[in-house]
Amino acid sequence: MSEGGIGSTFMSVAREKIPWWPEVDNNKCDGCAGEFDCLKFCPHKVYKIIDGTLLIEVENKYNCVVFCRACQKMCPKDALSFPNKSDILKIIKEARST
Amino acid sequence: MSELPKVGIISCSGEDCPGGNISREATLKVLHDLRPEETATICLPLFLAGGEGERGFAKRFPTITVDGCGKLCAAIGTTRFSNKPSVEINLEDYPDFSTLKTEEKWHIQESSSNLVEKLATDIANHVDKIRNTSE
Amino acid sequence: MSKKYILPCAGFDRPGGKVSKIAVDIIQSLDSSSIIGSIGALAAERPGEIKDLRSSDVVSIDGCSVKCASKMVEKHSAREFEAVEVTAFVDSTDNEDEKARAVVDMVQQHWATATTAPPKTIEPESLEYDFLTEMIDKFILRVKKGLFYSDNDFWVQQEEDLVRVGLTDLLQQMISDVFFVELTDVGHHVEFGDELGSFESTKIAMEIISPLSGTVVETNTNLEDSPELLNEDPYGAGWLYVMHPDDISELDLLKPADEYMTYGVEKAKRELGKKVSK
Amino acid sequence: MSEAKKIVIPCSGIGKAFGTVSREATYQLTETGHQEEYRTVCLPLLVAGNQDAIDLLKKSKVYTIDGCPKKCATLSVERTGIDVTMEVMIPKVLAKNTDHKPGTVRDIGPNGVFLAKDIVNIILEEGSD
Repeated sequence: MSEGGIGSTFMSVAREKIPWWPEVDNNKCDGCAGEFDCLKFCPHKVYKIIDGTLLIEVENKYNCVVFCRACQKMCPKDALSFPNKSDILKIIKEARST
Repeated sequence: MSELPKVGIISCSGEDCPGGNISREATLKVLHDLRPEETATICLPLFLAGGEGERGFAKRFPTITVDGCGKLCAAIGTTRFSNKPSVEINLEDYPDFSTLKTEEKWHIQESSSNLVEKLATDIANHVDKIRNTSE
Repeated sequence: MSKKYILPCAGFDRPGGKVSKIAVDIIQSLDSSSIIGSIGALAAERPGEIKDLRSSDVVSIDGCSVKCASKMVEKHSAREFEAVEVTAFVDSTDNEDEKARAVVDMVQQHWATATTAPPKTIEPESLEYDFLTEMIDKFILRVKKGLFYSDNDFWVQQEEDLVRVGLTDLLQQMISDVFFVELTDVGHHVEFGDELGSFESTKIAMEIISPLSGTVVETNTNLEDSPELLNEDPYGAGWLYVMHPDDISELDLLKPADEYMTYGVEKAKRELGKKVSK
Repeated sequence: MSEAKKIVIPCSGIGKAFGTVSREATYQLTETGHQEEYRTVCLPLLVAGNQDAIDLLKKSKVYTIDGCPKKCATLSVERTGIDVTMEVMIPKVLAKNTDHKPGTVRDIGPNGVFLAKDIVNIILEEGSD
């Protein structure tokens, strides 16, 4: 639930070193007809509306909670995707050992 | 973030009290709109039910109690379980309150919403005063 | 009468004084809201001390017949108070702890019968010593010692070959009241960071993020009917799963209690006490 | 004051939407059609130790509505030595109406009002015995 953000750490690794955040497929996203479910849902201000459109983009990618994919389930168009968790864990483990 | 102490606000919120709704509404206005960063929400019933956190907070931090009638439950309850409030407000001390019709007191209507505004402003001013003197 | 104030004998070098000391320690562990007075502070006439004394239901504990504690109370307060004398138990037992217990019983009996005394406020949690606690404003953050913690705010407890998994007190306080829990099935295998079911609270719907890789061997089915256990007892009855870990060395990726407390306090400062009103 | 023998006490917690829902349910019960039978007593009176309130509860059936497991309303009544006839725990009520998650403490919205109605029904059902 925490807003990590730039300067924070996750598992003792600088958040900026962990490439975990959602990717929006704008071919699928229709802004939930103006409802923007993901934007409303995420308490960490990860998303923003692309000005003048019904589309969503990721504004604060480092606010995204590593391993959290709750917004993905909210998306009626299945337009959100996340990296593979085990790849991320590998990156974290490597960063911890250096 | 300010290092000044947060001020706890404790509303009577009495369900069977003429001013319970006005005191609750004004308190919520201060907590959420007027001084969100400077205040802490304190639940009066939790004092009795064993809210260690609420009691501990009110022991260490300044508090303002807001009562809707002369029974002063918020002030008495806070003193009883925690500490003497820094400021005790009683809605009955407001001349505007006594001139309200019963129905306007019980449920917030246009006439009573002015009083909510006034009460909220007063609470917010007390918050500022307490924080300024505690520097 | 609002507060409980106990003034113990200060002669800690004497047997009666020692018993008073043990007794007040027990009393405070039973009820942390009770005030332990100081004869020294009263002698120095410290205003706060005198105010506490005068606004409380007072019990003095005298270690010997000189009755310093009682005399001190009499000097500074005009009101009635209860005096307990340790020497009164001198014949019943020689054991100091037993004497202290007897003193505690007397004090508690007084408070139970005092008609003006407030209701008892003992919480079972305050009797436990295996927690680290911090106060952030009005929030009391509790971290159980001996567990391992993920940055997603779940805990892992080693139980021989198996581990028990649950959510932390911090997460419980952040998400507020849980009303629905969906647990995954026994036999389900997950990697570190994978989803292990979900829950929904008045504030948010959330995945349970596994704090290690392994296979579920037991689920806490009580949560289906009583999701509130997650809020009431996150380190106890509100546990989520027992799992067979793939690789117990993954615990190295987690934080011990003290580190998690440091991390949790920072998080709590940002997250707790936010007022939700849209 | 009416001679109602059934008293509803909500927690009215000020930090959460459920507190306001408990309050709404109480007003629904005591102001719309059931006021002859049900009334409310300020929970804060019990916190303040008001003897009149305690005496009144002693003569009545007491229904409590709590918004969270801290059970302020129920515990506050029980600590005065009075038994609670029935306690309603709102998260439990929501668990069977999961689509009706209330709004916020200041505006519980239609879902909150719906939940309150369900709480009223639960109490009326018990109270009709």
